[in-house]
Amino acid sequence: MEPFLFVDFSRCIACQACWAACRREHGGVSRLHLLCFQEAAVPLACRQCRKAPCAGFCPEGALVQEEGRGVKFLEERCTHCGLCAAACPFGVLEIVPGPVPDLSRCDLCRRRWEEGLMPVCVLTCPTRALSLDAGGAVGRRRRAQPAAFPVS
Amino acid sequence: MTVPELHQQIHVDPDRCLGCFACASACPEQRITWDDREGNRRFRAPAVCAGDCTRCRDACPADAVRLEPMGETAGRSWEPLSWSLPLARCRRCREPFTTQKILALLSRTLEATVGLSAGEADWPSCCPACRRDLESRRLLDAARWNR
Amino acid sequence: MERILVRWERCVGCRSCELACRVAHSASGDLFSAVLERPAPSRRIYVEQADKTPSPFLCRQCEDAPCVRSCPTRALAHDETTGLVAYEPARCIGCHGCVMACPFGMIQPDVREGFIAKCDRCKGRDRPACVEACPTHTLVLEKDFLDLRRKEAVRNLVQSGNPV
Amino acid sequence: MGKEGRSRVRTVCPYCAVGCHVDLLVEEGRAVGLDYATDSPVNGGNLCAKGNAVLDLLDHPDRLRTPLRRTASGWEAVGWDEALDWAAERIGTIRDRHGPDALGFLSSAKCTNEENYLLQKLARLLGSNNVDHCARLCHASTLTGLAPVLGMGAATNPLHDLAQARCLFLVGSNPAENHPVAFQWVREAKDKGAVVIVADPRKTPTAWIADLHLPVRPGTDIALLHAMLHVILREGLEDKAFIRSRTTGFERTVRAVRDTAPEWAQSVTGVPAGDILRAARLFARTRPGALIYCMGITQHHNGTQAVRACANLALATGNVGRPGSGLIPVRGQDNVQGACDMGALSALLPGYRPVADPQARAAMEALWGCPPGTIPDRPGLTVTEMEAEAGRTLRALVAMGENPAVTSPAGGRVAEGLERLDFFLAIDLFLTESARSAHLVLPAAAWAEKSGSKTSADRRVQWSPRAVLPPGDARPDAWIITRLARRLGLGAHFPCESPEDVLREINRAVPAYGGITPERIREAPGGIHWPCPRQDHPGTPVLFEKTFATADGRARFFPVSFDPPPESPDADYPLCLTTGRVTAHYNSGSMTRRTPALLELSPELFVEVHPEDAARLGFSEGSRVRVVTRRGAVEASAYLSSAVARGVVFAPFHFPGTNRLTLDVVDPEARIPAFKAAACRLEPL
Repeated sequence: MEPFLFVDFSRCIACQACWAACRREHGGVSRLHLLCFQEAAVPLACRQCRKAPCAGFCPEGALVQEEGRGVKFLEERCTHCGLCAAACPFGVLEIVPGPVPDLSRCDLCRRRWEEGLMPVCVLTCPTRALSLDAGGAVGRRRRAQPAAFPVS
Repeated sequence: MTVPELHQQIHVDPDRCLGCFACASACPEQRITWDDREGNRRFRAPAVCAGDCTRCRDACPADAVRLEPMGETAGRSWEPLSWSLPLARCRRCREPFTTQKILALLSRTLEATVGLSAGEADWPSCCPACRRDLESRRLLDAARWNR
Repeated sequence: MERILVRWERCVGCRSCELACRVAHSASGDLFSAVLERPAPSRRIYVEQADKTPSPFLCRQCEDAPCVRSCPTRALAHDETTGLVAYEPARCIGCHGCVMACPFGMIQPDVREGFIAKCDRCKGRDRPACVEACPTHTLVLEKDFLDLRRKEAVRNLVQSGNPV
Repeated sequence: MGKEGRSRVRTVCPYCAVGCHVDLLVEEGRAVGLDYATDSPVNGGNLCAKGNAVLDLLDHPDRLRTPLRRTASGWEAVGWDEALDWAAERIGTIRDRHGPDALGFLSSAKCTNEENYLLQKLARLLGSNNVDHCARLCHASTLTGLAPVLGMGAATNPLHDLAQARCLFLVGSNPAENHPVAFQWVREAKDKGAVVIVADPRKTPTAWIADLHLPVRPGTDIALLHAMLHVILREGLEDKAFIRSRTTGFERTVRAVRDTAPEWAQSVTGVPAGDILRAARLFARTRPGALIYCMGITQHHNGTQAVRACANLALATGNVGRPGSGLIPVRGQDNVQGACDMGALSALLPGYRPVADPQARAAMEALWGCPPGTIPDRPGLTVTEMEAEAGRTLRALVAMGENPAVTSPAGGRVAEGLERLDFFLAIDLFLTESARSAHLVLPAAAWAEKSGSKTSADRRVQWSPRAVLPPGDARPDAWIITRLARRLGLGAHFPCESPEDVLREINRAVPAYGGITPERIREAPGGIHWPCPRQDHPGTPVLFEKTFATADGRARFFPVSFDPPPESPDADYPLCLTTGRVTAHYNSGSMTRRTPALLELSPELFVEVHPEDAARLGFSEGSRVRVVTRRGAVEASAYLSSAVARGVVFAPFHFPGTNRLTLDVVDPEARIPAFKAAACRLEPL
């Protein structure tokens, strides 16, 4: 199954743990945005689109879909032109300004992943609002939740 | 005896330039600069550059940079290059966020790749912050069922 | 086009509908070849349990559909002729927004046609595979559902000794 | 173990009382990273925003690295010997001149059990019961409220037990923001179909998932609880068998709620009578049900009474002593339960034995090897009383990890009091707002820089081992207290300073900790729940399953009466100010306001105001306003939100200033200040 960060908005309690974890893991810049509203909050991060507009718009082919691992960023190809940020439909791919602008985008903690570890936001989230398991337990939980189940 | 320095003259075709900042990011001496002001993205670059570095040209996605080797500059003074492109404003917050050209290119790309015609979706003409806001509101709308 | 409705109380959890759905959405279209296909054919109907009560779940073809609202490229949209929520793979960027948006967990990531698997009410079939396969008539078409419910109500009244 | 030379040490998070495990990655005595303790039975690896930022506390540039003495020209770094000699000399002199009651000791819920035990022991061996800590400011009313009711003032069930509840009633409690990791069990219960009822003046993230939100006016919780009990009794929904077999005093309580109908409560609390009715029926019919309360109940002028009103409701519905039920005060600080257990309280010795009890005193004196009569028989001064007496009868104060200038009500007066002391010794990680008034500041080791046991909100005693070296010359508090005691001539009574040895002494001093030996607790992956009286005892996650800890083994109903808050909004001060926490910060903020990530989330003092109130007063989102009460005024940014009820202003207490506004009226029994309700007005700037 293609991995992506599944966000179950109804479970988010705006505790900011994912944001703080992401910021810590990635040198002081969180790649995940937490948008807080009066009665809800939404964590947003790269969705690892399968036909990603950012990848399609990158003139250098620096962003590619890697089978089973989400969108991979090939840093050596990047010219820091910023077109990918213009293409992202969700505004979650950003150019961090600086002498050499940097690309800030959730890569599902690829470095950890290579060691067999889950992304930090998934591990830290107390309410399981974040997971990588869209196909399995999350879908099952949603289908079986009382609101969806008119019996009983 | 001093060895004459190699120089190259920089030509930029403003019609080809998209207004991205690949050349500025690429220049190892950060001599190409840009800023967004008064509705335009304004670029500045030296007309002449010493050495044989071609990074700005190589980085340009639109082939807008041309480098022409030349001999000594013979002490002539060269006016720096400057060119500008109109910015696009976010349709929600009215803040400029990228150039109109980049947005037009994006629109054509989306049409070609997913058949999304101009105006069919609201996000392409919004800035990244508004795209996040729009997206989170779209999703919350769905989540209200779950509470 | 009629929706598929569910008479929850009749489900025995046999999962015939899941199997029929997989076969209907396989390349070959028959059970014996379908089980060998790779990637495995996807299902779009799910039998789940809450408090030991099984029930099938499938796309409700919502009028005010969260998945449609969440789609940034209009790959999911209401079909003007059928009124159902239709999926157009060519327009899909695979952003999984609909997967997250569906309150009932009826859209799942997939790799066969486009990037998601969602009930298409068996395009081109008069009676959807799950409805045909259901041995207890838990799954019925919208028109039949209303007829059956009315008849049940009358029968219940009669049996309770309170005829109208 | 991962990389070469890198070890992984499991520590207990230094922030709230959930007691989460945090794995530190350590190289050469320095923490180089943090990882999630996914196999932990406590938190399963989850951390909140603060937990994710703990590493910033170690090696923080602001950390105190050497003892500092205040001189006319500023701070002067001194060596440990000189600092301790001077401290001992000053404390000794003041004691000789003014008597032991001129000494005060502020212990800390941020320190380990061993350190709290040692500090209260030092105070008492010096002949003073003036030892207290910040539990006085958060859950003192839980102790006074529940002790006569249940025989014990602690959470009856473990936090993870909440997931088993069929109904959760959260009153004055906001775990989603204050204890996010504990909220997972609320969420889990809800996933299984539990009913969630939240009573809070604000629609907090906890209330987002509530089936029923009761926006109660600050300070009127007793009226709400009484009305619910009234409905339950009127409709016969109480658990009659439980009341008959396991409680006493029910009749008087029945009389107390005879006239507290929901219609009356509506006029007092502002909650619609129909919602009160629904809440009462839901809570009584859906069992087991857990009642979770926090500082929204305790921090009132009648906090003790409010706690008993909660207890009455839980007892009447039979929701005590069963899994998935219970009365659950969620403690704020990582070791506030333990600091109380250790007797860092002015009226109680270790194990909650009153100082007035001669047998209890004798037992301690025998254990400590000091002459009979050393421990005074009268309760000492509480935190608020010490602050009031500072510079008057109280001449010297030792504050270990406390920041009263920010945390105490009417804070301006407290800061003045600290300045008047003859000798003020602060032991802390940072030069806090309070420590700036000190004569001597001693640098302490932070949580991962020392070993020790801590007791989380649900009585779970856990061992947190030393993982890294302290910065500079900082030392564990236990080391500091022991050295100070030796210089005060008490060396014979302080034979040991290793946390393990001190815990062995605690095993003998506190019966509930009798079987919680260092050897056992170090090996127990999820700690041990007290009471655990013997080595072979498994610990007690759920209290009172068979009998209550009272003399007759039965729980006691206490009739409670409602009285309105001492300060109600009036013409001059038309709004009600209530205080609380935000998710990014922690208590006085001396730790979190020094953490860049958390400061980025919440950079400054703000007040949350209902948009209609703001419109009437003529200011908008982000405006600067002055918040004025009868005690003082502060400036803050306004944040408009309809999550807060009309007429209510919410301010977080993590920033210096908020507590200059709060009321210094205290609950008569618990001596806890009424932080949660004060009359205020807003002036746009």
